[in-house]
Amino acid sequence: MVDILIYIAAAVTGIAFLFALYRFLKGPTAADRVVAFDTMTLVTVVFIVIIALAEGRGIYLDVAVIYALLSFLGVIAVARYLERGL
Amino acid sequence: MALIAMAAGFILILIGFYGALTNRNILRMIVAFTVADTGVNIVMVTVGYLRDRTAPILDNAVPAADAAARIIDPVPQALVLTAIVIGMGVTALMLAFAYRFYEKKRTLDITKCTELKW
Amino acid sequence: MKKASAIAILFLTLLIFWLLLNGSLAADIVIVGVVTALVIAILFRDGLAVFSEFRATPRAFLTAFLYLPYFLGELIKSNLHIARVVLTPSLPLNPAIVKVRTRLKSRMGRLILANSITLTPGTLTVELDGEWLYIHWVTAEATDIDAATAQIVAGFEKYLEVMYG
Amino acid sequence: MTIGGIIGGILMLSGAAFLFLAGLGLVRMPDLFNRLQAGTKATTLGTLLTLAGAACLRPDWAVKLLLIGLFILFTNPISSQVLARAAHRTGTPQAAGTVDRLAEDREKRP
Amino acid sequence: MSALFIALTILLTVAMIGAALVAVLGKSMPIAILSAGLVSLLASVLFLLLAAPDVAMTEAAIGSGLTTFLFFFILGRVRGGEHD
Amino acid sequence: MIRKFAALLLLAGIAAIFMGLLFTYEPDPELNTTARYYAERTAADIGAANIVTAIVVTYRGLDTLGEVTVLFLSAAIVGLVLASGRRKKTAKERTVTPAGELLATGSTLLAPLIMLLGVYVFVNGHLTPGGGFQGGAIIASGMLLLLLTDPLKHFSHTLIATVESLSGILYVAIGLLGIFLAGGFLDNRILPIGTLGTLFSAGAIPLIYSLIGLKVGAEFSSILAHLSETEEL
Repeated sequence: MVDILIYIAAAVTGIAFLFALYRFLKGPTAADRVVAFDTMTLVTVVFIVIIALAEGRGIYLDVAVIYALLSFLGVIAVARYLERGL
Repeated sequence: MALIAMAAGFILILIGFYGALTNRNILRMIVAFTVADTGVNIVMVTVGYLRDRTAPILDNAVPAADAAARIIDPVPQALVLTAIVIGMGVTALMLAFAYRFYEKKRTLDITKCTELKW
Repeated sequence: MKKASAIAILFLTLLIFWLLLNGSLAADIVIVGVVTALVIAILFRDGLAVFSEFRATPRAFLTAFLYLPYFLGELIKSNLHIARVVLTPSLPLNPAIVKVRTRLKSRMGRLILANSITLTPGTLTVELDGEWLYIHWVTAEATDIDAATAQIVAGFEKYLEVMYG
Repeated sequence: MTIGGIIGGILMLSGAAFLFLAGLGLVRMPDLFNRLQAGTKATTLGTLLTLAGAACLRPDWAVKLLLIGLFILFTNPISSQVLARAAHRTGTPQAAGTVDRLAEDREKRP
Repeated sequence: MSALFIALTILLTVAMIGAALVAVLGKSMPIAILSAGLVSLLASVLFLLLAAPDVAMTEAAIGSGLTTFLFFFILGRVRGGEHD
Repeated sequence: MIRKFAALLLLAGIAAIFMGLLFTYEPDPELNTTARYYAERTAADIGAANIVTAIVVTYRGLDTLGEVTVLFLSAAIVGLVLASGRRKKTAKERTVTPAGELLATGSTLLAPLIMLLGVYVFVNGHLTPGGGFQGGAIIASGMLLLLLTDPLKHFSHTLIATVESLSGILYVAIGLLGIFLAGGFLDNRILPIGTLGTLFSAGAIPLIYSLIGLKVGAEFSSILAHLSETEEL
């Protein structure tokens, strides 16, 4: 029962991921793609949590912490490059 | 699953090669190189994967006694760990040289580098 | 004296973060945590922690306690609002970048105010310039300074003023 | 089948629904700033709800999930603010009819 | 749970190939670099699916994080030369 | 045009080889001998919960020493290549857009936390995923956050070099201690192995991995600092 809920959640999240991927591939400006990148990394954190639940291994969550950190740094790096602050 | 991942790795290697061979901008070539690098790492990790097994870390979910029956091959993982770190060092070196190249020639076009041609 | 208290606050925050990260109170973890937190706190003695510039009065703690549910409520309310906008086929937008004023003086207070505004969908801090905030608003209802301030900032500021000043 | 399992599943499902809405907003919104609103903010709530759901399913992971949530709560608004600022400075086109006080002020005082 | 993992692998593979194509063929340089970073980031989820959390962490922190930042530093220095 | 054609031809050849590899690939049903040895012996011999860490630090410790050396060399060469140009103007004279107040406040708030996260990752290298290389990279990312906020910031090169060489020397010294007190170079049993799953276990592995983490973090930071101090062309 709970498994089925997780399946549905994963499927819906996957659709969100595809939307973000569409915006990343199409995005007219660079900043649009960066927004899509940010969204994709956050969705990926959700994926990691789902993988950890499915495998039943809490140690995978450490990777999610690193992920949250790196998406932040990546977006800031691009933004600072775009506004010529690097 | 392992086969799909392996195919993804091979396709990434091919895309990276294509980019490195057809682009003339040196930064572009380095980017393509990192893509191929990622592909190689994926293929290597896939070789160590075994069906229905889990990560080689012992905890409550995987007690030490039945580790040999439950975990996947840890050796390729250790290898890839090294490969990623070295790959980053190589990329940093290439970027430093690209910067020097631009400083000398004021361009990033690799075909403008004529000293080594014969 | 001021520096010592800054280091102490940073040290305590880092220690709490460390214990949360490890999720255990075993002796060895606490020892390593104390050493690491102390070294990092001394290295970053100019660094901020969530509670630097916090007014340590009982009323401030009570307000901080009340702020969290208020913020979560706003978060969910405005998320539903944006969800309705996105799901409407005609996409009823009225975007504007409005200018609002804040009375907060401390850096931490402004950071939390701007973060709260950004986290509630529909409003997004674009630029912070002294006491002026420029906010992108998806469904703008007012574009002059006072009305926009009352709409966006006042709710959060009421709490943050007690906490950070 | 426990109470915690049901609550956790429902929370995860609603989180996924918000992520879906975020993706939809990302595709449908007309200009960058509106996409930023839909894309990153709704994602934050979706992620937080999913983390809460996972914490209900596995209470022993709750501390680490709380930490991930706190991290996202602090970092995400900063990154989207920096991105919005950079996009505004580089003159990203905005949807028709946007009132822009920041550009007006910047013209007055370069 | 195996079906879930296979579906995730296919999703990640499609996204990775798309991002790699943008990295190699796209017009703008910063987007190419960002796409290469995205390939690494998605590859690290793939590593997690392949039961290699250590490698996943390394790829996320080094392959995707630091390498991308180094590219942006250099790109910030050679502004103007990036179009040829 | 001919160039592109040749490239495509080459790629077609490589693709054919890859197809052959892919379709004849048969995953092993069981672990091979080496992996079985590691899986069965690690808990008793090394005491580390993370078998990858046990391989990287102890079983193949010498490889890791070489890896760290390669990284050190690459950092040194990057410094050499970038510094060999004549200095037309110092980095101070570059014009950059200053960061907004929010990013400045946020980075002073987050940088210590990122450092602590890096330390967590390498101290717990023998229990959880992660270790010296990842932790070092995260520490360098913390430095990077400070650099992104203020690109004209100067890190103390002496401090970075001191941390780097000190941890390198200590790493080799612990490795040599292994020869005298235990079975060989980089043997972790110079300290008691302890119980599996606690922080102070696995002998010297937490110590060695912390030193590697500090060294790698210093090397990455020095690469970043060198790159950021180049002038705009």
